[in-house]
Amino acid sequence: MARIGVFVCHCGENIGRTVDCARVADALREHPGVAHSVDYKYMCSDPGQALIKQAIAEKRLDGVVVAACSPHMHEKTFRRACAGADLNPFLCEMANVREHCSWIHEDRARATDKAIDLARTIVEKVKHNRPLQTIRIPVTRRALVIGGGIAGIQAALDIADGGAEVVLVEKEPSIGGHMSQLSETFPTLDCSQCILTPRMVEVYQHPRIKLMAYSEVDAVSGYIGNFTVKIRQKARAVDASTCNGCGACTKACIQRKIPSEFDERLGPRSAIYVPFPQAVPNTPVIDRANCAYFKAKAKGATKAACGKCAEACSRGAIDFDQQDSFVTEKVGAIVVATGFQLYRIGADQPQGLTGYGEYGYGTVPDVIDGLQFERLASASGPTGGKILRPSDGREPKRIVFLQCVGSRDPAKGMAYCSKICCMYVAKHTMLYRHKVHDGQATVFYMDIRAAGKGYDEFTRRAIEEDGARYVRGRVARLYRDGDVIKVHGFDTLSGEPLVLDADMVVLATAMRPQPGIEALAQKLSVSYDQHGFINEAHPKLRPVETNTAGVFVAGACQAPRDIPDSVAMASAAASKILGLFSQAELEREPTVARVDTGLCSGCFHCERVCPYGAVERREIRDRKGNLLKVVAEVNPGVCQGCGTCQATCPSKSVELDGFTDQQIWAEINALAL
Amino acid sequence: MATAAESLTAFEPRITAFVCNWCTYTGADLAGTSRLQMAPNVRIVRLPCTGRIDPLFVIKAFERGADGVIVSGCHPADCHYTAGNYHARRRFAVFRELLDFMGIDTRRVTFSWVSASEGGKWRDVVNETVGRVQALGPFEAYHELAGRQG
Amino acid sequence: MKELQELAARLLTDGSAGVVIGYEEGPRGVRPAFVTRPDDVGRLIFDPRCVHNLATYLSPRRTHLKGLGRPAVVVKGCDARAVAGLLRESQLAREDVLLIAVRCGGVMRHPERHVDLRAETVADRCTSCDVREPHLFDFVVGEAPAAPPVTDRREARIRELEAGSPADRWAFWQEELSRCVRCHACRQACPMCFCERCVADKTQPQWVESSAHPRGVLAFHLTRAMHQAGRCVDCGECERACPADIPLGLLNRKLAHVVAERFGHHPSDDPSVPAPIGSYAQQDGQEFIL
Amino acid sequence: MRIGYYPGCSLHATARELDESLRAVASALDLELQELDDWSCCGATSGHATNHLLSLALPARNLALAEAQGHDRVLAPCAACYNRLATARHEIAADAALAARVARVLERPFANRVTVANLVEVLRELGPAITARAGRSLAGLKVACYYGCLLVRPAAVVGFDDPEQPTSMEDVVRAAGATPVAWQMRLECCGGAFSLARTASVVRLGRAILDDARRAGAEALVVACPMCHSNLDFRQSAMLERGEKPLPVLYLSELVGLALGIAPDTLGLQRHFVDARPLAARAAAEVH
Repeated sequence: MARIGVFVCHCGENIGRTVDCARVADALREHPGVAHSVDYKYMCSDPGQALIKQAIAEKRLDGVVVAACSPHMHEKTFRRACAGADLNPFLCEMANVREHCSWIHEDRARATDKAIDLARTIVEKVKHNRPLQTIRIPVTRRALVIGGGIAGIQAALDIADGGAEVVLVEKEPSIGGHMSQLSETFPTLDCSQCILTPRMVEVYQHPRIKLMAYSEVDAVSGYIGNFTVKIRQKARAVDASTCNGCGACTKACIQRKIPSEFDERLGPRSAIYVPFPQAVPNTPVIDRANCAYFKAKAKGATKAACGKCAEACSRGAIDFDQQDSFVTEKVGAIVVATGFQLYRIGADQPQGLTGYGEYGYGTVPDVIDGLQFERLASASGPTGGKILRPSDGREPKRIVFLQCVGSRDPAKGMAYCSKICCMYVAKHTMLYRHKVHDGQATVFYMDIRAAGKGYDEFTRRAIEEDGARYVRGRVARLYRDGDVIKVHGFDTLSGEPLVLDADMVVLATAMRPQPGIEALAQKLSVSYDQHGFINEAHPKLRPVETNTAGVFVAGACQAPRDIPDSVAMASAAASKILGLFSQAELEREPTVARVDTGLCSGCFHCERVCPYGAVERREIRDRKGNLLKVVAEVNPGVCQGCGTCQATCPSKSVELDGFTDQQIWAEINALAL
Repeated sequence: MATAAESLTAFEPRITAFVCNWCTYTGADLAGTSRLQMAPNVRIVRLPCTGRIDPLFVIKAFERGADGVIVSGCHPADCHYTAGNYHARRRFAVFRELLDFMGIDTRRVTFSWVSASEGGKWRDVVNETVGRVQALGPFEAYHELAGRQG
Repeated sequence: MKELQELAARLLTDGSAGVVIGYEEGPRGVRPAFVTRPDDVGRLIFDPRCVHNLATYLSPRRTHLKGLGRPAVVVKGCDARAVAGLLRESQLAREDVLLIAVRCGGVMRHPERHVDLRAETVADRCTSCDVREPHLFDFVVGEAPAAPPVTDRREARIRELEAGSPADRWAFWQEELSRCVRCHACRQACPMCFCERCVADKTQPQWVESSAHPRGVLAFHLTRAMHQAGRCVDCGECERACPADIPLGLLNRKLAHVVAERFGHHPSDDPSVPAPIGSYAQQDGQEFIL
Repeated sequence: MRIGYYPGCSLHATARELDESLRAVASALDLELQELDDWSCCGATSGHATNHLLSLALPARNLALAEAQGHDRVLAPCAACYNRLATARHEIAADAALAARVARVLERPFANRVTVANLVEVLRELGPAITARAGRSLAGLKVACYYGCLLVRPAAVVGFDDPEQPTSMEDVVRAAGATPVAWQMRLECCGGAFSLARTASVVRLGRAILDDARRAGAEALVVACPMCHSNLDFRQSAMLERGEKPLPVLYLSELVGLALGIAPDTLGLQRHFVDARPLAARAAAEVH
């Protein structure tokens, strides 16, 4: 007869308010197989856990059921408590009477009945639990960082400094991400390049960091500690080993007027280019869509249409025939740090978003977005740091900034706040005032959200010292009138409609994850929200982990983040990984499948449905070596415990520990009592 | 014996829900933390993945007195195990047609995709299923067949 | 069937086959024949009364045939699909069997009652047969036969049931299944039912109750139909073997339609074509999922 | 194509030319307009300014009539009527309790099945038919499309065009062969019902609209709302300085009528305060 201990938690009054915990404990005390049943105010507290340990010892319990919160919250806590009392932790299960009962029902009687049912179900299940030992698998002490922005750089450096090898994959020709496009950074106005470039060089020179720029993750398989990642090294058409970055080819290129992505289409670049002077690696890449040689070749030209760059290269580094190549890396952990993109109105609009045509982005000249203003203000920018109008190059005397374009707008944009715009718009007004002393900045805002350390003081400074005029209200429309932009807005504090003449308008557009994030998330089998931001494991308690063990997240791919956030998250993810790598072997939940080779008839449906290829074939021979039959066998190291094989197996010859047929059958049966 | 009308209004259907641990179970947790109120008729059985949910579970649930069953898991492409929900989708497409062909009212079985961030959708699935099964009344046909005691 | 008999004799004499499994005239009609000596080949016949699916004798559960050496099996087009099923699910190695395919123009629904092939007497499956000319074989015997008579009996019955209400269908099946005594003849006759221990015999936990009680019967037939979805080759043996005349073929055909419409899968005699359950496609229908 | 037709009070009075031009255009494009039998007032501003239930019941009565007379769609050319009918249909569809109260008030069967369409929406659907039949009569005619405040808003109720960046009228104008100009005051208020109480404001607002249209090179203004038309056409004389050239204000249906070569008087152009017949003459000249 089982000797199971049931512990009903009040969770303060989270459960106690709508569930009569005492009555649940009493009801369970009568249940066959229950040797001990009590309720207590805070089971997860020390005294609560002590209750369990004490009861295990005194009552020789061989199973524990804690009726409290969700197993996602404290299953590990109570299993550790049981292990502390020498009871196999996998003989302990939780009944979710909080999230699935007390919090979602008001009727006390029916909530209590349901709690009793749920507890009874788990008691029946535990009767069929087997003592299991955690599975130990070797850990590959190498990490993969996807994305070479400040978050990816910081994570790579921290992990590498911690003694582990890192593979840093960056989609663009150079690392640096959006931070490298910024002029100065809030709240201290220190120059972005000055604080970023040293880190980029440190990455490039770090002995334990393998930098793969201009590369993308093609496929990911395996699981925590044992990922296999296939990476596509995109062809630059330049041999990185022989090129010394002299730049002669970029000067020789006949194509001069391609809009530079790095300069947000405000300045030109050549077909063979280095995105920006401080690029790391400093190897140029050929833009095949715009290169005369490749365009002609694409149309089937046999004779080389151009080759100026090759001629100009003294080291013969240009290699037109270079193809994409693939590299396979074995890593133990992955950091997703792919960063953000700005909501591009009217350009490549995600389906469903059609708002803000009235702000004239892309139709009314001199209406630009935040990153474009950064490029204007940046010394290495197209205008050498001078604030000039893209249309006629004149210096704007009046700039109007619009906050929350696409953010905080469930009807036409995204419902969330993009967090960084209040700060960088205040910064823009200060940079504008420092560069154009008689310029007047006007900012249309809803509320200023500057909650970081020194942030609010920063925005106050923009208003009080640098003369920015803040108007609380939205802009209805703006349009070109001669060479001035008429901005129709409203000042909710004075209650007056407002028509301003502006020489330039800067839209603080919403922050969105990088395009293609959904495809990457699916390769990593990581969940993401409806905007494409990666879902963290727990918003408060596990902010840099994801639900997929071994995959971590840092920076703006998880939610709108500024640089301090991104760096903090990167270091957090790095410390989690270093913690993972510090163990010689990785302990994994023993909920894996086992085949009963006596019953298996070798049809191998299980092999076909297993997403991890964990099913192997084993020959059963008699003593004389005659082949009796070939059966399936599960490799516990590879099996992730999804159980699809068990549901597919016609004869139910495979069992998934933790969710065996016997346990599920017991749970269904318990519901019938 | 309560009259049919009374028993209908007083009838509280018993619903068993087989849900996947990574999405719907967590979505139900989120419904909890968001205090979304819903009908207390549903009892959740946790499984690692919809790929693990076997038609035998649904049959046994009806045999043991359930009036309705919910099967729910991750949206396609979101499965923590990459493909469990695809196998489940095919398996249940066939199973549902078989149940219908053998005369079991498929309005008593709800299939849904509920992600970890869709607490509201889980509440709607629960309330909508309980309301639908309440209207259908107790699953007498199956329970008489099963000769359930009490 | 001179051609068949000569082939059998040749195979038995040159030792390439230890036994030729075919059909012979028995005391109460045609029955399977196991010829091991060349001079017994005269017993082998083939005509529309040869309804049995001899592929079932290749299932590993038939251990008593092992001693007879490599079998050469006479297979009609539909039977050959069962052989492909066994190959597909690794129950048989292709080199361990010789297939003597016979061109077939349709067989009887009740071989013991009728002699001539007419719309009323032809087996349901033969109308839609597209393998009169066999594809999977080592040898082919018999002349190209005329097309079998057309009957829409079974499909019409399925349409009729589908048109009815769930209550009608429930009543129909409860009535039919009330006669089931759980003898499992349908399971033993089916070439695709080759599990070492059937889930219906599993006791810990007992998913499917073993007594002839309606609850266990319904669970058994639901499970059997699910296991046959996309694997059944429509050889009709389960229905023919059932002492209670339960129209099991309706269940198998219904799920065959479902699998064909939803996943574009049709029974095939090509072992490399995977069964639909156990594979998936991105665009599988999910209109029934909220 | 058969469609229910709800003219509304202004199309039988101050905006008769909209009714006449619409009927002429409809018959030319074999769109069968079936005026609702026994239609009544839609309540307009006075309705929704006084009582919410009244403001829904009045248009709902007309929707119920349309339902009873077998229409599944009804055209309300006047922007205000359209707005009231569409809002009623939208609010009743969204709130079962409200639907019950309205049904009780109407004392007639009402299942809220009829959808409501406005002039621009229908003419845009007929665009290809218009282009097929339109000659070159409007080629080169530069026209400013004026939506006013109501025609495409509120987006949740109207929904057939972008409330901030509409393009539907421009589509119809292009289909008719004329050239829409890019200008800024397309959605600015024309003063609406203040025409009598605050005439000075209407003159100021109207003048800004006409100036911007003229600056954009427009030779005519196109509207789809009787209120806008009366403010910009009837009041235009008060908006002009001495000797300034007036800008004809056409209904969209009148413009399409000209494109289809329908005689100006059939379109009701003679009723305009700013004479629009020179435009018609120019259009006729283009044809020969």
